[in-house]
Amino acid sequence: MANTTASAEMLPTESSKQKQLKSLISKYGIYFAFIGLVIFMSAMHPAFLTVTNILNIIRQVTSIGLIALGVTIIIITRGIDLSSGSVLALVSVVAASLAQNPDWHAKMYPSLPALPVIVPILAALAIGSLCGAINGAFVAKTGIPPFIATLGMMIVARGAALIYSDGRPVSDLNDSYNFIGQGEIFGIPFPVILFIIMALISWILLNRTRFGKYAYSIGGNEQAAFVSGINVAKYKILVYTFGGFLAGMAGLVLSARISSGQPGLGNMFELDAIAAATIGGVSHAGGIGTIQGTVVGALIIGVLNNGLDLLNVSAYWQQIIKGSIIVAAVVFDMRKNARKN
Amino acid sequence: MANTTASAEMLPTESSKQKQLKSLISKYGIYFAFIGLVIFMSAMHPAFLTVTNILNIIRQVTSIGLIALGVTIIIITRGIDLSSGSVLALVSVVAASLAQNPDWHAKMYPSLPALPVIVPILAALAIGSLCGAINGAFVAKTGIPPFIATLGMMIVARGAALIYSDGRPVSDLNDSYNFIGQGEIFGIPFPVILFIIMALISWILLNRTRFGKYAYSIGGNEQAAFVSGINVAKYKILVYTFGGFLAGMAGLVLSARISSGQPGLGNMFELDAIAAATIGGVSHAGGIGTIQGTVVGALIIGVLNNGLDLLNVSAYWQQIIKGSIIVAAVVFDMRKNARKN
Amino acid sequence: QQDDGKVKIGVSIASFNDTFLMYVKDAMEAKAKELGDVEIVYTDGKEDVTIQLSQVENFIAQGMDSIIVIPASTDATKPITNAALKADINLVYVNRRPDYLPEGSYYIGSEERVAGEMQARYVAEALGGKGNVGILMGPLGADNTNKRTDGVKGIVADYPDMQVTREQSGKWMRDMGLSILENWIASGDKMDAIISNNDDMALGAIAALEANGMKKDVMVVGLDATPDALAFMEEGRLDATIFQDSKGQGQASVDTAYKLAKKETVEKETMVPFKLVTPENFKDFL
Amino acid sequence: MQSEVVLDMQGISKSFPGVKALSDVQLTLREGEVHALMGENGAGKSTLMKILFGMYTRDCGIIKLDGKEVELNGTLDSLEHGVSMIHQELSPVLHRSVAENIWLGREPVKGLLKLVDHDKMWADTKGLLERLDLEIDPREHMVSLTVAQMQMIEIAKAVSYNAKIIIMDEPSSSLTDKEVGHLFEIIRKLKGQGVAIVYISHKMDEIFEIADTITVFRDGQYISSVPARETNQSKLIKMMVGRELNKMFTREDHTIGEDMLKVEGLSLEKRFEDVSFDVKKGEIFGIAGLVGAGRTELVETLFGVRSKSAGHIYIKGKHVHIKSPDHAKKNGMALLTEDRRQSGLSLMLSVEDNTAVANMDSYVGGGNLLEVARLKKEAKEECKKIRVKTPTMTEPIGNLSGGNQQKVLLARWLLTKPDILFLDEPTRGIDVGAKAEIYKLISMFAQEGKTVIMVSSEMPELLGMCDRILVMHEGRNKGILDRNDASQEAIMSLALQKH
Ligand SMILES: Nc1ncnc2c1ncn2[C@@H]1O[C@H](COP(=O)(O)OP(=O)(O)OP(=O)(O)O)[C@@H](O)[C@H]1O
Ligand SMILES: Nc1ncnc2c1ncn2[C@@H]1O[C@H](COP(=O)(O)OP(=O)(O)OP(=O)(O)O)[C@@H](O)[C@H]1O
Ligand SMILES: [Mg+2]
Ligand SMILES: [Mg+2]
Repeated sequence: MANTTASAEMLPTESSKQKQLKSLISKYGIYFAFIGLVIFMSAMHPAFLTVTNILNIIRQVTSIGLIALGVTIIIITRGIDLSSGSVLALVSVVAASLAQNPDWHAKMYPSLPALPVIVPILAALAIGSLCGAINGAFVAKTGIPPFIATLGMMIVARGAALIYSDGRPVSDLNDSYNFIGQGEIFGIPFPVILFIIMALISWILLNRTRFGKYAYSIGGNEQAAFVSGINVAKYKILVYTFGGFLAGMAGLVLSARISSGQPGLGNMFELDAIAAATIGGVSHAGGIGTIQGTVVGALIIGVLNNGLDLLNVSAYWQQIIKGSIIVAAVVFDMRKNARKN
Repeated sequence: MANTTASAEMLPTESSKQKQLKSLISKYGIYFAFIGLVIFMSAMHPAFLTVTNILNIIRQVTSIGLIALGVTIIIITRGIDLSSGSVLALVSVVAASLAQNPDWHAKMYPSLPALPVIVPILAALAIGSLCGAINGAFVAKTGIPPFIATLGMMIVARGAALIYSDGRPVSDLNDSYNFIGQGEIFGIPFPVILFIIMALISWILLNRTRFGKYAYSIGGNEQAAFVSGINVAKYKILVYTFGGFLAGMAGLVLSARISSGQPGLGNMFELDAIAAATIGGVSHAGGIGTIQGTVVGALIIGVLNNGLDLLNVSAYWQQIIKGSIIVAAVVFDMRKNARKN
Repeated sequence: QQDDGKVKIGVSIASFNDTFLMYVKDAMEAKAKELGDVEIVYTDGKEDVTIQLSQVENFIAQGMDSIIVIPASTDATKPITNAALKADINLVYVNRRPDYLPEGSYYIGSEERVAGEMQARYVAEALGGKGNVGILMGPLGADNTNKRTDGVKGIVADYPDMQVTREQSGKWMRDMGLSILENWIASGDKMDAIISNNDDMALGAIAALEANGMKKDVMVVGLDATPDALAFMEEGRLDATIFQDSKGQGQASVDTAYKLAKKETVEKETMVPFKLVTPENFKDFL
Repeated sequence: MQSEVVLDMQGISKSFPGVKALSDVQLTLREGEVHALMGENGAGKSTLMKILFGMYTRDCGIIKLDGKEVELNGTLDSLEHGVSMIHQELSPVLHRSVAENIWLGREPVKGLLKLVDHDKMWADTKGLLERLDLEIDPREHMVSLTVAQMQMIEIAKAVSYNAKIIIMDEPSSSLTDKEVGHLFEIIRKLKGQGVAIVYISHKMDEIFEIADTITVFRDGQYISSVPARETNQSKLIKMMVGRELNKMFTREDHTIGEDMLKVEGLSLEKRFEDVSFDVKKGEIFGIAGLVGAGRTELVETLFGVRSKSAGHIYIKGKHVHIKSPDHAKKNGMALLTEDRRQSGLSLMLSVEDNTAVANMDSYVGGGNLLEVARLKKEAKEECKKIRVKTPTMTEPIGNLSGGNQQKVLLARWLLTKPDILFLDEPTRGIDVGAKAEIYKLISMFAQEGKTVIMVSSEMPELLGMCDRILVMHEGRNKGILDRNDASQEAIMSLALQKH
């Protein structure tokens, strides 16, 4: 049997140092693009590469980053989720209404006693997951395009957020709730810790569990996955549920960060999150994508937002620069596939 | 060979009238959904099915409809265009700046003489087409996902619109320009006529020209198109250029309709346009879709916006209802494919 | 007038995501209840004047007696105005004054620019006419963003030692105000005052300043006097805001539209002025 | 006298990352000859043809057409030089009509606006299909055709270019004998017109029937070219495999045990009706029939891919209700599907993941995490066992040659250690060496007391391997032949038997 592997090794490989470097760059294109961006920003502004600012960037990117983690897995299954920003908003108002200080004059439920912080947290995660599960059920059971199912949820969840809050912010939240968005542990902001933990969990889910292998397989070839004995519908629902769960967590973090639930929150976050995943190399044709890529994609967006603010680039020009750099980063990354033909 | 086809005929076929009706409904599901919606709205409000109101609906849906025509062809090639709303805005401010009345106090180019209306029209269509061509070039030549290429254009074109207009509306446009958006020919609003003409042209392009055949085959199986000697890159660029052209036209119509070019115009129009196409049966997996479907999809969105306003449904609830109906319409339409497996 | 004898009014509001406008809507609802024989339809313009034009067309198709519009853009109201006038329906603009206001159309509200000027004047006086100002703007290209920002810049230009060093759009959102301020603070640039186009972004700015222990060095001025903002002021965290009389505007608009429908005569323009709210007088606005 | 040389390729090399697919190979083609290109899976046959068709650019070497050196950048170049190709792994544009697929890229146009002339297109297609004796409606969408019909359309398309050279990369792999005969008629006609044909196939009998010259590649290298008359099967195999292959069909003695699978009156609406049979432990059970006989649907229904409309299934005497492949798997079944592209491979995923996907349940360890190391090890071992040729286990499976892809799919199912293994056209596109290995594996599998049910259109394979053969015709069971009674004639007479 030895000859099988031998045959592979036997084949002449081009192993000059240069080739190796080239293939390294092309394989990790987006990481190099990210490092290039960081070097550029540091050169342009001394405050960029300080601990405070780095924590700023990660903290600011947490909500989009959390959403992007879920969306990565969803896109890997060949889906899409447009509803995350709206789900975030819905979660933020509901959770906030359960975490208001009792003496606040505009309290949503005046008679509600002060609840332990676990109540709004569980409510948030449950609502997020439920919205995700509904997305998943529609996609899996009716076969409608994920674009439409989640577009529907995007509109409906935003409407629900507005109705629930009557279009008003739900403010003055208690301190233990605020900790989720503003607290620190050993000097590291709690949202940052949360994001790192969730990124790790997502990585493990995707690479070390059946769930992840099935996600890849469904995205790679759904028919084949089905014939291989995968309960495609079940796993699709789970994937969207996880996406909703993360959107819910993002809603929690963001509302705690500003100490207020708002029905207009998270507008267009889904686009930024999808962009982060796509920059990170997730393929919309399904079956391809990594968590580490998405994290870098989110950081690129975060660095751009932060760096352009630091450099005091005019708001109008920021858009042009941001749009161009996102495209440029992906073009740079793409060259790894350019050799294909 | 005879037995191959014969074998299918041999098997008992269920050809009762009922079955035929069923297959008719499932084949034209979305058209029935549309008719159902119209009947429902007419029953609910007497003003719905009046000539004025029907013209209202079509006029209101023109911009999204025009964009949706282009996006249909783009999605058929397995692409996407997120930039249309922003391109519309850019076009609107540039065209408007060339069509301002000379005596307007906030004239953008005070020394510019009154130009013939053809100048802003050509400028609009040229800029729209150029943006589309750039999208297409990035997609075709660098191989980056259309999502990213057009997301970049979405951000950049919006920025360019803001910079060009300094964030201000460009107003008080001359009457011949306004005619594009407000004029009537034999009592039919000019935008409606324009939309019908463009829909016809798009239909011919898609069904009666090589351009259309190639669009379908590139989306259906790009490899097959390539090996059949089709210049895939060229046709992709053309497809996106046509999409940009239509977005430019939408910018023209919309700015003429409100007699003002505005950098914030067309926000999220791309989503509505993509939704219209998707409702109309365009498949994001490429290769499938029709212009007539998209027109009906756009009308469904128009009827919803108009009808829910007519029925005095609260704005918040409108969102919930609209989102649900969009999903329901597509679920209903989907059943035609349910038999597949 | 409809068969049931009620006055039918269609209202198109620039955005349901704008907290202030929601209070205007509240006041409209209250007034309608008070009048009794009024039926009002509210629609959300989603910050898009073309959507509002569609809504007005729909109102005309429905045979409304009067139409109230809070326009998303004051520059593009001509088709709306013309459509309503052509259909012989009473038209009342609220809160944002269009330039085109011909016979038969009415206005209730104030001048946006003035609010920005009040903010800047207050800051200039408090800082002794010198210092660096950062402006948090609403969505780029939006009408009230432009007018309020213009107002601020106009006043700052009057003081040679004062300058606008930074400006950025926070799209009305509190979380964006917070992030922008974090970045500005990280840059290390000296900043003396933040003037925000609305309250929510100002409250976000305050959170960032407090987290960095800089609140005492930088004054923050908002606009709208929302309950949240007033609460911040009560706690001594917000320096000033501008009160726009949502109640006054809302009530006056329905009142005017109602009277027009009843063929009574009304003022062509009713000004409801802005008021500066500071820790000294905020209790009047709670 | 030998006819003119129309194509001369010399010193062609081509590398892919990690793989040297071709090194210094040559191919000479003469007018009016059928030139068979032979070699094991991954030998580089398709790669050379893709170079000739302008799909790949060669690393070095020269290509002469009609004596003139040419550069072929893109398929359009090749088409214009009179080369057309039937692709091995290329599906058509499914949701377009037959005519549109055939004329893709050269639709007839008319008028000033250059609108597509549909009438001419339909008529031309009709003419073309009639000339080739194909009874297919030009307006039919490709999706609604059977695999075999699609393949005949691909052939028709390649012919319609009126090319001087037609490359046929495994054109017969999804055809049954009847269509193959038909294809050969077409080839002979073309030959008469002076067209040169490169014919790639793993089916020996076809090669000796149709080829004039045979060129053999091994591991990306040119071995030799010989006139077909001057060689024979075993010499050829030796050239391809590099060693003697003593026997094709291995049938270790296996003892037939008690009942494994019993099927009673199974039906699927519109596809097949009232099929009954039973299979014992240790048995290799064949299913024969013409294209469209419903064999694929039968095994798919047994495996839960489709839901039966009537009938009962018993496994080891126990009545089972199989609702999905998931279910079937849990009942110890496995199914190697007929169309590996559509229902087998995830092209962008690695060889490893493609191998392990059906067996994930068994790698779930503590904390619900996968035992990744064991997964990698077992997947690798299984691939080794059936000699999958791949640079690494993490290579995207789309980069493997067709035969190797098929082997990975077999590995996928063997890894699940099933009791009942359904094989639908298991050796389609597999080279002789590998075929023999697969037969050996099947035989060993049966020897362990497991059951194999094999659908095949290759008669020798059924006759060589199976204990019993069920013959289907138009969705009905026409009889079960015992090994001793089975012969090509016996099967055909049942398969063609009218009611
Ligand atoms: N696009 C590609 N990228 C990387 N490797 C490739 C690619 N195409 C082919 N190869 C490799 O090149 C070698 C030759 O493949 P090729 O498809 O030419 O074999 P073949 O002789 O046609 O085999 P088969 O009989 O199985 O079709 C194989 O090792 C294959 O894995
Ligand atoms: N998706 C489908 N839609 C409609 N008819 C189908 C479909 N799949 C198969 N058929 C029909 O079912 C019958 C049997 O199918 P199929 O050709 O797969 O049988 P088979 O015996 O497995 O033949 P093959 O040798 O091609 O595998 C044929 O008449 C075919 O046309
Ligand atoms: Mg091959
Ligand atoms: Mg079959």
